[in-house]
Amino acid sequence: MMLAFILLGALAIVGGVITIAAKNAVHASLGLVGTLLCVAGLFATLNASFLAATQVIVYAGAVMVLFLFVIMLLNANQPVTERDPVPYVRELAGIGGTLLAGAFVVLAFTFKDPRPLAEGAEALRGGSALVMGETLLTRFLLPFEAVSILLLVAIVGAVALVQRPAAQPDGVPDELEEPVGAPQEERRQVPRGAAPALMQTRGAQDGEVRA
Amino acid sequence: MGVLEIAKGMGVTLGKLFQKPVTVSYPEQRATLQPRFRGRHILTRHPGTNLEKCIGCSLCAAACPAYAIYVEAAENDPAAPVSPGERYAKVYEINMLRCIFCGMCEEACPTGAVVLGNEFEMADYRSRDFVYAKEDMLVGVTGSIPQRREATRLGKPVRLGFQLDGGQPRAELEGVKYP
Amino acid sequence: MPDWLATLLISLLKAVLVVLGLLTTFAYMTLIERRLLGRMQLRPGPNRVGPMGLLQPAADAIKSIFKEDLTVTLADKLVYTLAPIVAIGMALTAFGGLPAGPAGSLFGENPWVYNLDTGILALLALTSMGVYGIFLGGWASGSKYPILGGLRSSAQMISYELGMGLSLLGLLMIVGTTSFHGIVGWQAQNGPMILFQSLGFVLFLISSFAETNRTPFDLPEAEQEIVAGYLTEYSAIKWALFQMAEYVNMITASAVMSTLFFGGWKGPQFLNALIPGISDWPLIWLIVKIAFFLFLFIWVRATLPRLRYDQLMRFGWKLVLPLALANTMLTAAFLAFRGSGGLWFLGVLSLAGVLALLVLSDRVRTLWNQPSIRPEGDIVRAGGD
Amino acid sequence: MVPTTSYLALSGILFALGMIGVLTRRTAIMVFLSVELMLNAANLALVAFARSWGDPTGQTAVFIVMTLAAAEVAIGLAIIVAIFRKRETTNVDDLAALKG
Repeated sequence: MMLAFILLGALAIVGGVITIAAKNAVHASLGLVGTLLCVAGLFATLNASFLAATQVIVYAGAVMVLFLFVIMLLNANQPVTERDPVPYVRELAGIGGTLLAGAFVVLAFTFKDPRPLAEGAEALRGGSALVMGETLLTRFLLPFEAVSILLLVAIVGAVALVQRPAAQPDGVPDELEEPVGAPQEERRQVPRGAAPALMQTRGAQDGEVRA
Repeated sequence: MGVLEIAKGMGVTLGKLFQKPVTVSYPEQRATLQPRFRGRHILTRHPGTNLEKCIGCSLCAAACPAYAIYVEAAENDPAAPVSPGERYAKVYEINMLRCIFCGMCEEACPTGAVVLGNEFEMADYRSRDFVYAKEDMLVGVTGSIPQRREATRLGKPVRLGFQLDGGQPRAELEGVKYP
Repeated sequence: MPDWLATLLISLLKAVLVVLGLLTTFAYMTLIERRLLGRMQLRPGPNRVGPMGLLQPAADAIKSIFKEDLTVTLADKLVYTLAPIVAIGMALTAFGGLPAGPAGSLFGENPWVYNLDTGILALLALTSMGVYGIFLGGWASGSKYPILGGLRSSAQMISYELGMGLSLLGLLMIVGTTSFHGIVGWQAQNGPMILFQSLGFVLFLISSFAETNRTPFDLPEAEQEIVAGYLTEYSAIKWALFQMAEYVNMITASAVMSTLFFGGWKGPQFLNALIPGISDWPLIWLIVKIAFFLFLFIWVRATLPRLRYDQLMRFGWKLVLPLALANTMLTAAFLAFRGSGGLWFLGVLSLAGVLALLVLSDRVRTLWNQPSIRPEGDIVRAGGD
Repeated sequence: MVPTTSYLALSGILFALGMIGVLTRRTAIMVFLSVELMLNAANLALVAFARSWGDPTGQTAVFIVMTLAAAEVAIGLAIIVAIFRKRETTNVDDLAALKG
């Protein structure tokens, strides 16, 4: 048990570091996938087998695939290289993060289990779908329904957001109309975050990674 | 019903599973060639006199879109003529690697001397072995260069890997017999 | 030898045996598939290597191992190597949880590698991880056609995973457990699940064709459109690993269908009258059922043409997903209001649903056959569906 | 049995990592990824508490968080795609049009 925790925990942290440090967005996403899988494993060690499976199916299997899909679709996998407008943001974030982590660890060690762990684990009955369902449909019925409505709204919203604009009634093509808040000059600049063409800049970016 | 059509299609494929295949295991069994098939050229002879029909006019070489034919003509010896005309083909070569088997030579030939036959098994190792000379193409020569070489090595008659649909070669292939 | 070590060793041995079995099946599946396809197309099929072509898989294996392993210059080396390993690893792991016989029936050991209470959920989780192999392989190849294949496959997998999971919900509600043993045990008592969940089975069958990238849903490797999709830049052993993953996924899908809907490792009970205990023999019944579904996969491949990509998406979202939801609702409503009635009425309802679908298939087809009408002058932009 | 405190400490470290990511990453997608990391850290803590108290409430909360995350990702990525179509960038520094 302890061995599994140390292994999974270390891998999770490594994955997290890759997520925030990798230059290539796809590598970062893969790091996060690793972290998610390790967290799923940790769930399994915490008597939450249903959650472990759901974590893999929903997070690693669907959410992260969606992320990667968008990254590949927009070809947004190369990092922004120009100077950051906020000075010393990396250093400040690093210090802040370390302080936060330290604070959390100190806080964590002040926690005392209210009852013996074995007893608590016993009460969870393995965290199977049955246990989850009982709680979800009795004490948490209202949040459950709210979440279902939220999901519906999310689906409708996502469809509405990415729908292509309908033809303009005056016959002016969309291309000629000025986008709100984006002057023409700015649009003509070389895009900074991502390349417009699907595969245009792969070569340059790969060279960067190797160098 | 859309699904009915799918079911019908599935039924067809399942039925074909239990049918005899229409193709054959070629080198062991003989492939059946259709009458329209065009393979290696054959230089025919006049049936009565046994003289070569080719008179060395080079019209086939001129008509050849792939420049695969080379003809060198010579005067006939009146005492022992090779062909009935004044001249005959002293050298008649076709490079089978260039030939596209289009049949233009057959159409251009004024005497019907060069005809596309049915043999197709000409695969060989060296490119120079693909240049077929007169003695490789005259009526009566069975098999391609590699096939005849193999037959001599084994001491067996040449075995052709095909049979004709209907059994008989076309009429213009005078005197050609496939075993 | 301590007890836990013996258990571990036996589990390892079983895992190795399962892997060997799966890989052998894969090797001969390629031969059987080519032979059957050949016969269905009225030709004999591969018969050169060995008697009746039986050594063809060995020849293929030797060739793919000793071929030069090319790596494209633009490829992302690490991910490019990792992708086929992920694909085959997930495919092989998924199979181990399926029981092939009653406990202790295989020389005193259990005929499964691992047994989880979350059985079917864990299997869905593992297969959903299998997408990464194809997807990352497509991206890491660093050229156009693979990335198109990768994008296609990820969109397709996500779309059909939904229908696949939802089509199982009715079954899980009836049985009340997610472990394979529970499901097989329930079916041994009440009859195979296909009797009560025929609609769910039809949807699951369709989704598993899509999930395993088989015709008519093999869009990620549609050679007429995108060369070979995600496989374009792969060669030698990596290519073979991807092929292996596809076939192992097929075998797993067949095994899951047999286990969930056709009684799993249990044979038909009436045969017990002939030979006592025959329906409890391990391995045999599962293998027979898997073989049937594998034949179905090949048969469909020989018959049906490929869908167009927009048709595929519409089919998944407008037909499979709503029907799976409807099946869930139907089962839930039935279970809630049935009182003391038997389950057979649910079976009749489900069958009626399937029949209605068949009869109305021409109407239903228009849902996904025709592209939705867009206003004129609409601009096609980068980043489509 | 691994003590709850270890899980909590791990969760804190992951959360801090996610926070560093949110602060330093400069494309919208990567910020999103880091937020996912933070959500997962919180989930881990919740599941650890659930075991500690022997109460499935914590696990149920995690389930709801997962659903929320899925909805959030669907909407967030749709927004990113929509923005990319208009502006051809996902760099958050450039997307300051709504700044006061």
